[in-house]
Amino acid sequence: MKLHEYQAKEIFGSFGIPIPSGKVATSPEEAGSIAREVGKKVVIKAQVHVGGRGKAGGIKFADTPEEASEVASKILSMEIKGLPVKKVLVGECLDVADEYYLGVIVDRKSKKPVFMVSSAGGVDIEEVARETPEKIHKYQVDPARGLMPYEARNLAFKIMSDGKLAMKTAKVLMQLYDVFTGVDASLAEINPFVRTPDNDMIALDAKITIDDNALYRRPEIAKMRDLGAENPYETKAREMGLSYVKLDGSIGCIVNGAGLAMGTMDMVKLYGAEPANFLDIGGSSSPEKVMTAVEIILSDENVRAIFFNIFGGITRCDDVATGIVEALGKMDIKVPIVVRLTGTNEDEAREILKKVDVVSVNTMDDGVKEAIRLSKGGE
Amino acid sequence: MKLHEYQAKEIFGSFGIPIPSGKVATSPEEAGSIAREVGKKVVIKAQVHVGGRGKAGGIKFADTPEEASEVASKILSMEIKGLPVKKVLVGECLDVADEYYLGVIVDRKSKKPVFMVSSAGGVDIEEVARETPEKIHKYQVDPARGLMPYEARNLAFKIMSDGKLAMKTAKVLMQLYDVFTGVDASLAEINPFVRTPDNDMIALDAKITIDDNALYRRPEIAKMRDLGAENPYETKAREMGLSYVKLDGSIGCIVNGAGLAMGTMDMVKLYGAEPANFLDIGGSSSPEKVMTAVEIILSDENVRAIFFNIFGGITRCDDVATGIVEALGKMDIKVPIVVRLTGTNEDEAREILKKVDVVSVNTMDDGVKEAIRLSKGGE
Amino acid sequence: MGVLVGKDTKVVVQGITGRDGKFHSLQMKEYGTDVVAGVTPGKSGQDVEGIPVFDSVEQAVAKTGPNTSVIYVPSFAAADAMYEACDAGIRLIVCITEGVPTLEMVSLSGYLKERGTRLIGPNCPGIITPGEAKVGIMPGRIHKPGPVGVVSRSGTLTYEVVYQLTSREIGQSTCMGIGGDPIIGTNFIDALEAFEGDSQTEIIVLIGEIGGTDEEEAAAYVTKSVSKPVVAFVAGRTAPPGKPMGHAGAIISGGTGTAKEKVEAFEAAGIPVAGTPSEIGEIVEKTLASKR
Amino acid sequence: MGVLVGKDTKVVVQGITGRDGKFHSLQMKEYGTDVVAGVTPGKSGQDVEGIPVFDSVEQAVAKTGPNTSVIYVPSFAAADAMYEACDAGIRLIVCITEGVPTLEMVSLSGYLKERGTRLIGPNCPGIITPGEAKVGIMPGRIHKPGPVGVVSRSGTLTYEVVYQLTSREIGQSTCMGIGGDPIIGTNFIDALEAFEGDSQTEIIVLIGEIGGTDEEEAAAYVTKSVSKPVVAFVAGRTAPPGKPMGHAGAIISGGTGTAKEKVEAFEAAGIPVAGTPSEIGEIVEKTLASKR
Repeated sequence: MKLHEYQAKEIFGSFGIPIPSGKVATSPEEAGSIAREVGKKVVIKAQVHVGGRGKAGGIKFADTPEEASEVASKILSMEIKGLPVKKVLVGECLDVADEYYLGVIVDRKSKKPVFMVSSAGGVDIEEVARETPEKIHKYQVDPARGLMPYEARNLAFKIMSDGKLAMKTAKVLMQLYDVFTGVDASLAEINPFVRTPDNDMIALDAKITIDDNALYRRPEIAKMRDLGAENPYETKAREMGLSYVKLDGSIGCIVNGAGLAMGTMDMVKLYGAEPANFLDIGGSSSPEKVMTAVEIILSDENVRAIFFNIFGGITRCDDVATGIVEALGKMDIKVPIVVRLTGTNEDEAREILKKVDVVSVNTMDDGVKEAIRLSKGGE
Repeated sequence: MKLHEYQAKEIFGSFGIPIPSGKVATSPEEAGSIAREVGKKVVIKAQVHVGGRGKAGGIKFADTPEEASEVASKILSMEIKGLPVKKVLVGECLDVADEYYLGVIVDRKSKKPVFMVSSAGGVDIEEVARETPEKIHKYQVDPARGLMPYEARNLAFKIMSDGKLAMKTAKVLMQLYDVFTGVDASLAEINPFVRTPDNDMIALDAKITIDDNALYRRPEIAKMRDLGAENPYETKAREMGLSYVKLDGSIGCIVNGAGLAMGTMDMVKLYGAEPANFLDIGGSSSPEKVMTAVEIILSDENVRAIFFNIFGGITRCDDVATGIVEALGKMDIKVPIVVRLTGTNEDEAREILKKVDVVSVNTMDDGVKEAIRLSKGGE
Repeated sequence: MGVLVGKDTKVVVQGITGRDGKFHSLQMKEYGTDVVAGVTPGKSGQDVEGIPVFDSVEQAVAKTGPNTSVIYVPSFAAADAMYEACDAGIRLIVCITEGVPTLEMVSLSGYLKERGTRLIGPNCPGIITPGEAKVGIMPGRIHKPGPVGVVSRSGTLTYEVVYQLTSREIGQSTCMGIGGDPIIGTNFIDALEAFEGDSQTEIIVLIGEIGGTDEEEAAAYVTKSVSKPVVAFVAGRTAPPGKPMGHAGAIISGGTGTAKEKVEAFEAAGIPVAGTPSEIGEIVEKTLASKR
Repeated sequence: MGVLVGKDTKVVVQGITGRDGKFHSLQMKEYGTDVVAGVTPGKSGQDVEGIPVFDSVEQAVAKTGPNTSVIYVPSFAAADAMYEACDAGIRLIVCITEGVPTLEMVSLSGYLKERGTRLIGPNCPGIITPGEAKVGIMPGRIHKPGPVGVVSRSGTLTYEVVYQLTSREIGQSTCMGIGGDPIIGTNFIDALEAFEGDSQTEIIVLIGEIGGTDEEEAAAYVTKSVSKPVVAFVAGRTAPPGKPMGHAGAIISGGTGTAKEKVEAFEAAGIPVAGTPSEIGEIVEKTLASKR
């Protein structure tokens, strides 16, 4: 789960990391009054879960509270990469002398938390990694011990030589690691981490991604999920224990298992159409889950056909068939349905499906081809 | 630093360990009103830092608030092993079906936290250890990992067979370990940990000793020190960075270094007298520290002579000599002073001491003998 | 023969009295796996259709001598269960449970490694050596003994591939689901190493997906250290960046972890990459035929 | 020769720019110890009367090759300094700092042990091989090279004993203060083992005090594994129970850790126990004379 900048900064602040003063606003008036509180030039930043908001015009400055209101009004009416801006962060505008990058991630390869620090902050760190990798210093943390102060100091000295600044930076690195483990992050990043002309070291931006698996033990973080920023059907799917990602194609796919779901999407593409979604109904799929899955798929107006691809292991094919029958009974479904059911209780499932108007196929390949054919009117 | 039962129970409660309801009282009236709040039979327990308070009459029961007041009044006027009782814990009186022992200490030998659990609770655990050691189960904790739930369960199963009770006990063991590391304890103990007839598992008593070295990072615990329960001169010594323990003899000893201080005390005893105290003035001893040390020693009316035994390493003998001269100048000292100064700047020290009326000796043996002789009037 | 599990495997089931644990214990037993014990704290003395239940793995080991553990406990208890198995001397742990917090896996991984304990998973279907032992949740009947070693990050996609292999009368030495989480105990390289050393395995099928760089590292490892033919598949060519595809580990982030990169890495290592799951069967059949 | 430190010792001083660190660095150097570097983070480039200062032990090791660290940093920073020295490859650490939280020592002890790093202290005067190297805060001039190995839990009491030995013209091979805390890196047994293996050491003086059971274990170890004569002293015969005597570790609790128990253990092991510090000199002198 990604957090917004303002949420990440709240967390940073609560762990002692220096952040600019400021608050989040949902209206121009609120933005103006926050600017008044700040009492100096402010920066107004769109709070959306996409990169490149600066280039898209989502970050602007304002000298007065009135200007802050105006600017906020403009940003709050924007869409950035398809996402409407519903919140802006209004914060004190700082003079910047130097920009650094500080980040910590879970590294899949070493299976450890890995710090990355760079004196090339303020720009896309992946670009730095590609073009001037020597400017990024990586450091693996022993998770049993955590980051030791001496390790934080040594890291800081890699990107700056002034002793006092390095000590301040080392302290922030310790705090950043505390954030990382304290909220179960998979990424915690400060970019840029800036030095002001007064030699204060401040987190000018903040990014935290939370490990979804750990949300159950971080209820205060789980509450931060911005339901307004996601597709409502993705929310509904999550609540039902389904995993759903909307895409732009026309073939709705309902599959059990993430790998098979991706494999099905890929096959749709390979056979010349586009998948409308990723949808994994998971292992123990009750008829209710299947109902919800159909409902979610049908919410997408682009869908021209639905393909069920089920390999019954734990999932019982007859449960899925029952769900399909119920869905057809209760909903007014206008698109053709192609069903491939293999595995546990597949014979019972076939019997159940005889009652309704769906196309049964034996293989995944046949199913995809048939769904595409029917989506085009059946020629 | 030892905590009182009521303080340890507050900490236990804040970590989720079930404790009986109750509060601490400093007056009979307060005790009565707590008993009224509790609303049933109460137990009233003296809060003093000594063992065996039960046998000494420091634990009594009361059926009514009025009786609670009366009983509290009696206990609050007691002295237990020389310590006046200034506080009582008034707590709900529980029916007890079984008594267990749960404790965790820092084990010097394995250099690890070690749990000890026993089904023989409610009695002196050291007695159990001596007489029926097979009833105590010990378990070393890997400090890098902490106590795992499965380890807590296995420990609980060692002392009880009922699954549900063992699960409850395992949870308390986890919480007890959290207390232990969370307050930097060197000992955290529940004795007895009781089962009620309703199968609740409750910490009926609570004992926590804090690692003094860690108090700097546990300010909320450091505040719990009961200054009223210790000798005011021990408090003063601690505040000045001296280490002082009052004893019952007549020879005051002022020494640098704990080992040498003990060695000096032992020698006093060996030569037929009794030391009045342990007093370590530490390494870098300023004249002010020496002044304070003399003042503390003189507060003890039993002192008949003072012996300074200083081996100057870091400690400079001339600093100590200056302190002695200042003390003699400012205080009306009626007891003889014997001084042995060896090591760093001993010649300068000897020169300084020529001005005042003290007996200088060359060895520790001579000094002790001379101090004893003078303490008896010099025959 | 196969790898890691076989006729000598003796299984203890952690979480045996739960719904999934019970169902799959019986399924494993029915398949012929030697399920010697189950563990559910507080329920010792019971049995699950003849399988004795203990309070702890330590007890189960002392009384029944298992060498392998399979874990079906809830996610909050999974790390503890793995530590428990490891500390009781179990040297192969298969963790079916999904949703284990990543930082718990981070701490656990180093611990298990230091003690020489192999973990498969978490969030995986388990491992099966057809005809010998099944330790996990895969449908046993779609498997058949044979020469193909299968290793995969996903569950049902593996079933699909195995099903197609078996339909073509091509059996498997061992099929291993290594799990879809970012931090897993056994990765592709570990599996490749095991299959390379297994005399029954003649060809290896590697089923990857988007996210991370495990496939790229596997490709490099094959070039260097694997003499047997390898066939690959990568799921997620159509996945959008920034969205986890069901698995926490299946996510394209920061422009890396794409299917394209992985396919290119395999091709650069001379490993044929199937376009669809059904194509895997074809390639394996041809490769085996050309070898014989 | 002596043990642990000697002519080959190259010292890095952690906390060299502090008051104590600076003073004792110069004292060590004056004694003839090869102090090659100091560390104070943020102060690299400076020097302390010719001793170069670095930001980290890692840097100091790379530039000056020390093999021993001595630590004078404040108590809150001491554990970190020890981890730093260990991780930088230092295999002998002498921690003078007192007041290190016990649970930090608990975690650290296992870490150092796994990595084969020996720690002396914390809360100790350090170690000296007279005439060769002094790593710590003891007054150098009271020592003299010779045949007696001295190991002690306390500082000034050791000086007293050494002073008396030297006054009798009896020199020391190495004198080691192991510290007065409950958890220490090197205990009596470790020291006895080192002295037993040292050709210069002919007799060992062991200075114990109340608290814990280190003396009892040392006595048992002497019976089993030490061929050289040992003389013991135990401070604290008059100490009351329940009160730490200056050292956190010097406390009689739960009826154990008393001087009486320790003296009895030594006597049972045939180890003479001196009644006063001055008696130690006498016993050592007689024992050496009878050997020659």
